[in-house]
Amino acid sequence: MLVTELCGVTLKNPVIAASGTFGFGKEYAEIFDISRLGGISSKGLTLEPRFGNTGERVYETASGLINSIGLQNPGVEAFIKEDLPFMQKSGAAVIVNLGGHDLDSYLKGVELLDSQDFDLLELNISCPNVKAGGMAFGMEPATAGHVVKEVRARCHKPLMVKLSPNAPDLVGVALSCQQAGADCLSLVNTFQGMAIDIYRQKPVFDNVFAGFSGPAILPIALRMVYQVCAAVEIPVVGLGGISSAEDAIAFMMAGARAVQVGTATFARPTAMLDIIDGMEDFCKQQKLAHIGDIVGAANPGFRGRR
Amino acid sequence: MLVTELCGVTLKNPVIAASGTFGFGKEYAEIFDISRLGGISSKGLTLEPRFGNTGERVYETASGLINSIGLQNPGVEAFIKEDLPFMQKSGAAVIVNLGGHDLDSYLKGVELLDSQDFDLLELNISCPNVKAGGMAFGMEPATAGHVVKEVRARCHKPLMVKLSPNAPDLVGVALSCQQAGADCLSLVNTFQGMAIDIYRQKPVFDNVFAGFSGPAILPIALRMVYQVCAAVEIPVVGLGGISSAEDAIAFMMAGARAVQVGTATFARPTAMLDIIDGMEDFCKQQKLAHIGDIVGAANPGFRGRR
Amino acid sequence: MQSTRNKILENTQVTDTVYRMVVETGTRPEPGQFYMLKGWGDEGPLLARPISVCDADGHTVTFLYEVRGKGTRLLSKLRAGEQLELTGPAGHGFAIEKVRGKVAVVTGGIGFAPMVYVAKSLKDCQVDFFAGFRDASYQLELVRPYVQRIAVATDSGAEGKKGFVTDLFDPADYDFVLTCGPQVMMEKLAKACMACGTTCYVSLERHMACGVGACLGCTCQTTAGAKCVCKDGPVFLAQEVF
Amino acid sequence: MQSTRNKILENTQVTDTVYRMVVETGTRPEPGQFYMLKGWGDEGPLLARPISVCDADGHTVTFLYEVRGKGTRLLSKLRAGEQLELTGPAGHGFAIEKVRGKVAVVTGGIGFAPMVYVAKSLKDCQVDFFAGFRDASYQLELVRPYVQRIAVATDSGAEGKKGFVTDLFDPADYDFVLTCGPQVMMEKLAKACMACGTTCYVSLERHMACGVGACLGCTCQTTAGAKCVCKDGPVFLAQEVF
Ligand SMILES: Cc1cc2nc3c(=O)[nH]c(=O)nc-3n(C[C@H](O)[C@H](O)[C@H](O)COP(=O)(O)OP(=O)(O)OC[C@H]3O[C@@H](n4cnc5c(N)ncnc54)[C@H](O)[C@@H]3O)c2cc1C
Ligand SMILES: Cc1cc2nc3c(=O)[nH]c(=O)nc-3n(C[C@H](O)[C@H](O)[C@H](O)COP(=O)(O)OP(=O)(O)OC[C@H]3O[C@@H](n4cnc5c(N)ncnc54)[C@H](O)[C@@H]3O)c2cc1C
Ligand SMILES: Cc1cc2nc3c(=O)[nH]c(=O)nc-3n(C[C@H](O)[C@H](O)[C@H](O)COP(=O)(O)O)c2cc1C
Ligand SMILES: Cc1cc2nc3c(=O)[nH]c(=O)nc-3n(C[C@H](O)[C@H](O)[C@H](O)COP(=O)(O)O)c2cc1C
Ligand code: FES
Ligand code: FES
Repeated sequence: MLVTELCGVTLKNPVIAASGTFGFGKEYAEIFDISRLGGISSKGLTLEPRFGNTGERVYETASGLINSIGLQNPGVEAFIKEDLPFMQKSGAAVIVNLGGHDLDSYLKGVELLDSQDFDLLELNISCPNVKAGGMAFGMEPATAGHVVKEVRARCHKPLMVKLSPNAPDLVGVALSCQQAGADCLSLVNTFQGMAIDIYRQKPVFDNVFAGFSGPAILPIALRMVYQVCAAVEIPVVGLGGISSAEDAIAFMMAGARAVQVGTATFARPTAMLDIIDGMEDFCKQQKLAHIGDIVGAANPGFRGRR
Repeated sequence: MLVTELCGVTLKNPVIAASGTFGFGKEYAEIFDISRLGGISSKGLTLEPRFGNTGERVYETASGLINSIGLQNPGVEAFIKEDLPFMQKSGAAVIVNLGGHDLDSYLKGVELLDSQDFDLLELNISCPNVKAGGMAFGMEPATAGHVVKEVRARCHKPLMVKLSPNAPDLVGVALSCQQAGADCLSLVNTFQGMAIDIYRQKPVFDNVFAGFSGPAILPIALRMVYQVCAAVEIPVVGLGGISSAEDAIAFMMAGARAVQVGTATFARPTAMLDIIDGMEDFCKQQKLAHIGDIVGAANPGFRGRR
Repeated sequence: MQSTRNKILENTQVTDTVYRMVVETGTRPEPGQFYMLKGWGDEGPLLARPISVCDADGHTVTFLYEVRGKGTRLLSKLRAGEQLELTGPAGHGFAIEKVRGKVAVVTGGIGFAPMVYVAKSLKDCQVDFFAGFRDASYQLELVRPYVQRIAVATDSGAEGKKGFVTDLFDPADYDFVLTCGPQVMMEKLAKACMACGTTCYVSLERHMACGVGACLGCTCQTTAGAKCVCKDGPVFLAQEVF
Repeated sequence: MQSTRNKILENTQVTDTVYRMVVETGTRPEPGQFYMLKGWGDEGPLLARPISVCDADGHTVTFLYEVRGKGTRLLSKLRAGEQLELTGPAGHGFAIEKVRGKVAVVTGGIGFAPMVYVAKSLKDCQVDFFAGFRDASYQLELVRPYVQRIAVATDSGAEGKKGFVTDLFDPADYDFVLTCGPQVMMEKLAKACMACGTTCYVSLERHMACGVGACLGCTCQTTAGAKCVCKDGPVFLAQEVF
């Protein structure tokens, strides 16, 4: 009832753990049965290991979270050796999320990864926290198209490109990625936000701006998914603030083939299981043979396939 | 301690009721002493009366509100006759908020208003809900500059221009408004958001997209105010999700000379009084002679005056 | 109208989903008015929830409410002694001083709540009370002292007559019909009343943000132009709105 | 580690701002471990709050917490019988099986909480307990059975010695120092211990989002590279982190 096909990959259900919010799956595997998930997107990797940003890294806001992790990660090589094997055994579809600070670092990363065994590559051109996150690439249609095209040429896995809600012309970036050969898109990454410590009279984060996520952003993220789904034909994976089955279903009705859940997992580790169960209940209650039947149902301009 | 000067207008304190959330002051005057406010910005006016949008008009989200009022208003002439006199007697600075669907309707509106007795004109080039809201003008530096310049030439009141957070190049729009003669800027208006009714498989709002406000948006609004304050020299009035004195102080430290409060008033009618009292307590506790001393304190790039 | 913090004197469960809350306040609302209720601080839904006055005596106001979502669920968890933020009394109620003669009070579901206070406040009238519920009635004892007759309809037929509350009587037999309930039921009833010349007042429901007339979120189109349900209503003359 | 809903058996006020909560759970955490607590649904702060184990007996876990902001204020309002969402036990505690001989347990403010369970769990040691508070001590009776000596310092001098808790003793007199409190106090103490060769374990505090090692929001730089306070800590050997 929930089985979903995404670029030739079969997901048990359309619920994927979002990059950077689920590590490589190990921590949450101690808490619940992660094989029930549709997929897991790895912590964002870079070619070289990174310590990440200094100073405060997380700050709670009204129904939201601002983070300045700065892509702390062990680097692609260590990941392949130490973390990928665990992900392969998780029972969920394996998505590897890759960032980069220049074209070369993306391409070297892809080269190392391409021969490995996993399901989808998620190209992160949208992390607002560091240059290495590639948001610079994700801001303009032309630069986004360029990096996607080069990666596409060297990557034999299905390619998902993760878009930034901070792009001035998001639909343009989406179209450009499709044109350049992306197999599907995921959106949104975090919004650029900030917080000020009024007692220290300073921004909370050393980097001043940081990435904003969680239920607070849902109305904007949903609007963006709706707009992109009315423009592109490739599948879209929707995310941004999803914390309940109702939220996930709304994204699918906007046109998303699958969804990712990030911050909500921090708030309740088993949130994704509740979302999966809730989707199944919804199908039964609404007499839907398949959750895929609702994809794009609320979006008259939906251009994808169901 | 809280007295604030804004474009030559003296405000008792830096707290202004945001347009569209306070009517013309009458309703809340029944509930609290509105003369305690620094200022009141009127419901957004248009030259002609408007019924506004059909269908659902308000929808609550996690710490946020989406509205699709669509500038329901009595029109400039009826406002001058029936509502302005009340605002003039309110004891707070009177700000008249004006929208328009084309240059001509803005200019005719300004012409009718200019000879009236009020303190500031707030030019709304940012309402996302209707063409008449002028968001079309607020999206690009060139069109924004054009309408501001034409209005400036016909307006003898201090001119505040209200910016849209949906503008792809917000700083460019801000600079262009300054260049065109705006005396100050207010930001942000509502973000474009949406909601889906999953049981009807339809967008909640007849217009699909609507304006998103409230505590949820604060981290993005604060970031935008910080960026604009590092670019322009004219005073900035900050708003977007403010619901406590701490929030208001954060916007001022980002560089805002004054603040506006919208959605929080719905949540608690006396929210602005608590904010004013809280600002005063903060000054005492931090031994500040004047609240203005903190303006821009957390923004090294702040280009305005204190 | 005021915005105050008031002490909860009682908050008891009446049925599976319905609760009754008594709050300390000296204000005397009109029948059909409502308050915006908030029983949580910044943690909890952003907006207050509109709930009608079910009873009032100059010292207390009673609310009868159904748990539908987050806000009403949080209300149901409050206990005697805790504080409630109240804004109101809001809106215009039933113009009961104009109501005379034979009166039918007609309710559907939790639309029952305001009509308790309405039935109690009517003077010099013969009142018949028609109440529709899903499966079972509740709190009818609150109206019994004030009315001549009570008749119940339920969707399931488990109590009273199975079917629509509007099938329990003929509006033509009454001088006035006062009603609160689902929009479809009220619309049907209003049209029947207009057809036979019976004066009908309806109490409308809209999603509300401010509840005081400031946000224009609850506008409805009337014969006299756009009106706020919260400030100009919630009670309207049937022909103004249907 | 588990994520469960547990019944609250007790939640009582201990001082103006400090509460003690007893929760039903069969897990046996290590001393120095903590749980992520959430006592509200979607209404309330987004994230759970990290609170250390103050006591545990195989049937229940006790928390001692100070109300600082929204989350802890909401926790303080919960009542016996209500449910608490718990994720844990999280992190690595004090390696008490390695601790022997003369031990100083040193606490500042609410850093007292985890050290109760630590003092209780130490075996075959002579334990002196040094506790710093703002104005007055609380709950010292919880540790008294397990320690040789208790000494108190307060900022105001209202109880015990006026001044820093670190002025109450000389680290050189001890084999081990175990501490939890404000970062500045722990840093000072850690440096004094390192100077005189006393083994010192510190329990760090960081803002946390997930509490399980998934978000990398609580990273600290150690001699062994970047570590998560929530997963690799909160307890570290002093020389690893200072
Ligand atoms: C003037 C007026 C008087 C009312 N009097 C009573 C009363 O006496 N007793 C009573 O039980 N209910 C009354 N209601 C309805 C009550 O306000 C809603 O049930 C309540 O706001 C739902 O809030 P929630 O957070 O529990 O639900 P939500 O989680 O917000 O939503 C649950 C459901 O309730 C609907 N809903 C949400 N907000 C409103 C709203 N503002 N108005 C109508 N429906 C809404 C939603 O569409 C949804 O279907 C009244 C409504 C109005 C407008
Ligand atoms: C491993 C660990 C164990 C802890 N054990 C205890 C304990 O046993 N008893 C106890 O009273 N407190 C303990 N704390 C501190 C407790 O987690 C915070 O006081 C609490 O999270 C504040 O939440 P709030 O919503 O009440 O405050 P907020 O409104 O979130 O903030 C109020 C103040 O608390 C600070 N704060 C907020 N979140 C955290 C956080 N995650 N860590 C540290 N400071 C924070 C804020 O900077 C602010 O100054 C522990 C913290 C950690 C990291
Ligand atoms: C702590 C944290 C770390 C994140 N790290 C990454 C990352 O490494 N790569 C990436 O593509 N997105 C990263 N994200 C973004 C999320 O994957 C997701 O796009 C975003 O949080 C919006 O979804 P949500 O509201 O469900 O959290 C991170 C988000 C958070 C909160
Ligand atoms: C119901 C509603 C109506 C609004 N109407 C107007 C308007 O007429 N003109 C305008 O400039 N802004 C209007 N706004 C935007 C607010 O003035 C403000 O810019 C926005 O809500 C962000 O501030 P807040 O988060 O404090 O509400 C409206 C906002 C709301 C919620
Ligand atoms: S709810 Fe705001 S005007 Fe009626
Ligand atoms: S709090 Fe998430 S890794 Fe420590």
